[in-house]
Amino acid sequence: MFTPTNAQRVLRYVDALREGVEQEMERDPDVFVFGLDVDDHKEIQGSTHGLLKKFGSSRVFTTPLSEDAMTGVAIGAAMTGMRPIHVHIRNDFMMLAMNQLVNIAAKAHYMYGGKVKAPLVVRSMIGKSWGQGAQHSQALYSMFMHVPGLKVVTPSNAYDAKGCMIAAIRDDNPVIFVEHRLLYFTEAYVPEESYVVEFGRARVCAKGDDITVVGISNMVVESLRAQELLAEVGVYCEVIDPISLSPLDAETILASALRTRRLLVIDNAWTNCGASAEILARVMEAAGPGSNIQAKRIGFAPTTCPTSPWLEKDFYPSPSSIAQEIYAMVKGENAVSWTPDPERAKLAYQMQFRGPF
Amino acid sequence: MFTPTNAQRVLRYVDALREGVEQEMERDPDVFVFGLDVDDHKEIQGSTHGLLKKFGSSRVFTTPLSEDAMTGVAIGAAMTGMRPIHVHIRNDFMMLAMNQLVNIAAKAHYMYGGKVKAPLVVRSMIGKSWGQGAQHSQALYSMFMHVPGLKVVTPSNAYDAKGCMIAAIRDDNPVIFVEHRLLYFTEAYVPEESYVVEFGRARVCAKGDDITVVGISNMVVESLRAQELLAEVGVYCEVIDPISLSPLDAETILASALRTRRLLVIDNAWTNCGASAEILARVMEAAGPGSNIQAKRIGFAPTTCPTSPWLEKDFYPSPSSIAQEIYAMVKGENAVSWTPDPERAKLAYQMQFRGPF
Amino acid sequence: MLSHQLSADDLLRLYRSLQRIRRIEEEVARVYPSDKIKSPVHLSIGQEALSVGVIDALSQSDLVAGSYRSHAAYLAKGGSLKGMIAEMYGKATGSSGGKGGSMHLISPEANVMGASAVVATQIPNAVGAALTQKMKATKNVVVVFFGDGATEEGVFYESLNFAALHKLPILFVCENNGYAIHTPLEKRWATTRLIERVATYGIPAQAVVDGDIFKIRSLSAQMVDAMRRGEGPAFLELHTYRWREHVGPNEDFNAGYRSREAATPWMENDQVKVVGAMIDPSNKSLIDAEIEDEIAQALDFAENSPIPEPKELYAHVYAH
Amino acid sequence: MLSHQLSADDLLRLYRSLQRIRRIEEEVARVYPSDKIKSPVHLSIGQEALSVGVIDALSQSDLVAGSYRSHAAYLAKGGSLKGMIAEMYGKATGSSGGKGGSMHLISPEANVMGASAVVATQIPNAVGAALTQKMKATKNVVVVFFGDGATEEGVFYESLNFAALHKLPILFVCENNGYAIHTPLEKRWATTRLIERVATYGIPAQAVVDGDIFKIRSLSAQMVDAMRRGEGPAFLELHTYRWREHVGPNEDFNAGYRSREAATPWMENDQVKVVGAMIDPSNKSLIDAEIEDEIAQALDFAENSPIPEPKELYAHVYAH
Ligand SMILES: Cc1ncc(C[n+]2csc(CCOP(=O)(O)OP(=O)(O)O)c2C)c(N)n1
Ligand SMILES: Cc1ncc(C[n+]2csc(CCOP(=O)(O)OP(=O)(O)O)c2C)c(N)n1
Ligand SMILES: [Mg+2]
Ligand SMILES: [Mg+2]
Repeated sequence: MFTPTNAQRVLRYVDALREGVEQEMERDPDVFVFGLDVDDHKEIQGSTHGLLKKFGSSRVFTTPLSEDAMTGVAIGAAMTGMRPIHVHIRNDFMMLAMNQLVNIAAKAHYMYGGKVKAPLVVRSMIGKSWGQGAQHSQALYSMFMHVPGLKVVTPSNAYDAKGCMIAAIRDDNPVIFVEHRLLYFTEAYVPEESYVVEFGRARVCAKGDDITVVGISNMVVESLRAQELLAEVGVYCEVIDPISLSPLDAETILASALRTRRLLVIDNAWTNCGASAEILARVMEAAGPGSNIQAKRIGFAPTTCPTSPWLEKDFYPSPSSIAQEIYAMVKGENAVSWTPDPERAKLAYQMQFRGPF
Repeated sequence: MFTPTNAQRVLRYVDALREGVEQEMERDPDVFVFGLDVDDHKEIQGSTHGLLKKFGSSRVFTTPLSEDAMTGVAIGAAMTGMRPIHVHIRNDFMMLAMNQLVNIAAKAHYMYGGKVKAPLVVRSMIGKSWGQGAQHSQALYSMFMHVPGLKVVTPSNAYDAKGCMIAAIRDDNPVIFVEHRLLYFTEAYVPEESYVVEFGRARVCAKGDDITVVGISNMVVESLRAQELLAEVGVYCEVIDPISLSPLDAETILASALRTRRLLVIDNAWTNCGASAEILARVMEAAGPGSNIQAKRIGFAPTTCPTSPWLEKDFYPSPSSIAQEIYAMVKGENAVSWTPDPERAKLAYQMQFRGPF
Repeated sequence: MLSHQLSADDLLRLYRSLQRIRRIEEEVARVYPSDKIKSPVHLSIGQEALSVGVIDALSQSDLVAGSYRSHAAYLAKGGSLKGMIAEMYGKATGSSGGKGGSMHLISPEANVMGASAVVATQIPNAVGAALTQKMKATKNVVVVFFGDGATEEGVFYESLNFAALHKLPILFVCENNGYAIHTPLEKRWATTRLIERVATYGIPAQAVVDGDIFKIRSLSAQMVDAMRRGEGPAFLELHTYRWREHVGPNEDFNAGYRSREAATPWMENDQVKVVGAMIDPSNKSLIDAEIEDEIAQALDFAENSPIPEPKELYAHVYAH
Repeated sequence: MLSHQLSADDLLRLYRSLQRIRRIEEEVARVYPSDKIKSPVHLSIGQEALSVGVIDALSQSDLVAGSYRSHAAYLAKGGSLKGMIAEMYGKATGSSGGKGGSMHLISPEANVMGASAVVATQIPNAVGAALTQKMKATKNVVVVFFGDGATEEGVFYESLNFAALHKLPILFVCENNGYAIHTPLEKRWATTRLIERVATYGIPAQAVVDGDIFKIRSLSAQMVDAMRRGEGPAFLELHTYRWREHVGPNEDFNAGYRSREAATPWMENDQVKVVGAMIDPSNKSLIDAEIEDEIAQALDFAENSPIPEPKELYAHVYAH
């Protein structure tokens, strides 16, 4: 995980999110937080903790179950001078907000010739495991990447969670802010002062010459574990976190892939027309013929997400499946296959997690 | 355009659509057509012409403006034994149907362990020109390609329009059927008898060795015009129409690209996470390093669609821009650039078209 | 019919269904900490009388749709208990082969058309099923269960309008337990004039505010009869109270968003006990014993059922 | 205030606004066949009195939102005529620089917050603007115009509930012209009990069925006053009739879906004429002349305005 030299405080992703919002709400009275259950005692897994107490119910409030209208309300408020943060407990529920996000939020600035802005942050959580299943586990951000006018960010660690949140709130455009639920309790060094993580600049999380591995959202964590295990058997991965998917820093990925000649993109989403497809396409276009890059994608299985854990385990990429894929790409298909120690391939953040929801 | 030997009758795309639906409604009493204005005198540009008269208002009826519920109704009817065809006058309005399509239609068969089916056809039209602008010109089918459980088809000619419609109606899965409005009055040989165009099999519309050009929906027509113009200057294009985008016949495209070493995908949509990204990614993964394929995408400009014709003309690919791109790819960037005769680059279907809508 | 109009058999049937559902969910809650259940559980403990009362007015061929909180409706309509428990255990023998979990119970045999975890989505699907009944001229009706929160989703109003416009045979049943997760009505509803609002669609709409299963049953029977006569949709707002936490096996009166005091009157008016007290004790203990036995067998069945084959992950993405 | 309570100046102001909008749209229809207008046009000819009557009750700092059929609202609120015509011509001087067309008129100066071509989308956006007014404690109100078809979209009910729940200063105005494109209410509404339904949210709801601009104006004024006092949202259902085709410059009484006879009473009750007859003829001809002159200038302006620079295609995708 990224460690800025001047920051010595360790914070959980969920607290970093909260702190970013809190600091912006202090700085700017136009910022407010609303959405289903942002003000109840569960506090969106703690990510809105204390905001109600500090800023009151006029700036932190729940809503009826009306995602379409609430999204429209957020956009209308944004167009008239506010900076709303609209929260969804699951990314899946944003399908109810598509019309307002795609047909209004993404287009208002353009179709009104620049006369209005829609500075809006839409937070949503990606669920995983414990029977989340078909309708509570999706990561549909590539749909938003498809539409000009929207920005999409998927921070993978506490440092970026805070910095991206502050950047998103200050951004004059609609920002789709996607948080993986399992990242909430991962920790990183997080400065206490306010700072922004700029969109459109990928981070190289680990250096290596054998292969370029792009991880998205929680897949950065899983790729880094794979990278550690592979280093022990002499396979060196360059692990890149795009941080923001729209804008996307394809240059950093391209430069690395041109050097390693191998590119593996790991997404916590379906690959078909996904972020991983876009990354491969950009690299292929820019690298040109003769660049000899071997490229591959791993993501959700091309199925609906099943609830049974015995089926679900094969639905998701894991440090083991990632490591094995990388090993095969680097050593060649007909190299003797290798499997990492299953115990060491387990991730704490996965093991901690237990139901019901 | 494709010409089956046994078919001598020329039909317009719009009439072929209608005929496909009519023949299936005759064959299967469970098929019905509903959606806003399917039964008015404009008859969805004529694509529902005569159906009301022939099958009556119990099988052909308009609805309230309630896309979300009407989609849910179609799904519920499909799950209980009907075969609904739900019609949207614009693809843009399907953003209101996303929740039902993504969270229910795509998943019902899987999350119920195969116990139910949702045989549903969702028709929608892509608008273009005459001030359609931001909210009436989108082609958002890649969003549906992203989700397992949905099928997506974009027929480019009258023959496929009928054959795909019949296949879609008979398909036991939800099929997103996307029609470009400007194709409605293009003509092709269409057999009178019932036939299906199988999904997942691309068609090579023109053979050539210099470059593989994949056109989607109306971009097949525009690519074929570019191909004609280029042939006159000695550049030979292989033009491929995927017909269905999900399932996608990547093999046919791959085989051609491996031969021509050049791949240009032209979509009537945004490229970011679009069908064109998926096609490049599939080819890159499958071709492997050393395949030396030069690849590129052309689609909508990465902007919202403007209404002013002077801006709109640069928003869309055109036979000229396609031809010039192909010429540059084949002859190399530093070849003397070439522009086709603007008059001959004009397409009849574009010129015929005039407002208001 | 109200209680005095019911036969002894009617009462036995109602008691069996109520007690069975109550005990099944209590057992689910008891087993939950063992992590054998691989799925969130949204218990309907305290709300059973709604599903039982309404569904008792239906015939086997009528359809029912519900939500993640529809274990009661699934069981009342005749959905397999073994299939339900096995589904929660993630086993191959589950109602969805382990692919749906507790939130998506389905039973084609019992005409339970499914359950959705995205609030209100089942409402238009049920209306679509009612459209099928009209188009195929069956005499069946469809009942859709949803919570008070679901009435805030626009699709609910779109569905009412369409169902009324086409006079579809569907009974809308709002299980109003006063909360959406932890948020009370006051924070979500501008007013409580729901049945008045529904009535403006020309839909007969009634409320039962005390959870009385006999009122629920007789109102449902009247409405279902009218629907079978082609008079179109009807609506019931049934007040109730959720005794356990929104999701999970425990009580949560200490969470601070609601008090045990508020729950007490509902617990004292427990319809399982009320109906239990109306039947012959010896019959009652017989039924109770049968239920315990059935539950034990179902838990056993789930426990000993095989896990799904890995290849099952890839099955059923598309129908063939 | 009804007509007799209005001053001569009031009447002059109303007439000018009505006549101006009528003549502008007639000119738009006249010019249309020349293809100078590069955009579909949804004329409000016959419906002007609704926008004029409601907006006359507003002050400059109040906000208005509308749809593709809101030329009247845009003009009545003070949106630039030159900007509107130039926008239709696709010129760089248009209200959106040629990027929006006739369906997306906007005027920050006049507090016209925009117009949407996706039915009903402007409703929650306007509610959001009303939320801003409450949060910033301005005394402004927001008015949102939409058609009868928009009331079928679920987002309309979601918006009513939220606005009422938070007592937001917004006036919902339904321009009920009886048709959605060519489809009459009978095929879309289960009943016509709209204001009764809206009232169940605790929202004062009234209808004006005869298009009388004075009734519209006085009801609006009362409702706006109440809103400024913090009493929350209000609703108006204003019956009217579309004289031209749904989209485009022509009449379409020969299309078969409606008859000229049905339109006749509305045309005979033309509010432009009604109000015109109430003012001094010499003032009237003065106003008429000024309007013709302004329109001629606006057409000239649009005609002679530059087309957008090619690079404009790429501007304003993101705000900086
Ligand atoms: C569209 C949608 N929004 C939000 C959620 C998250 N959520 C799950 S249950 C629930 C509360 C629903 O309350 P209600 O309809 O009253 O049903 P109850 O749980 O009380 O039976 C919410 C908000 C969801 N599942 N779907
Ligand atoms: C969500 C959506 N569905 C469908 C359409 C197509 N459409 C454009 S205008 C219209 C009719 C709207 O009728 P109404 O709201 O009464 O407004 P009017 O045109 O009569 O003023 C329809 C269905 C659309 N623009 N948006
Ligand atoms: Mg509830
Ligand atoms: Mg209308």
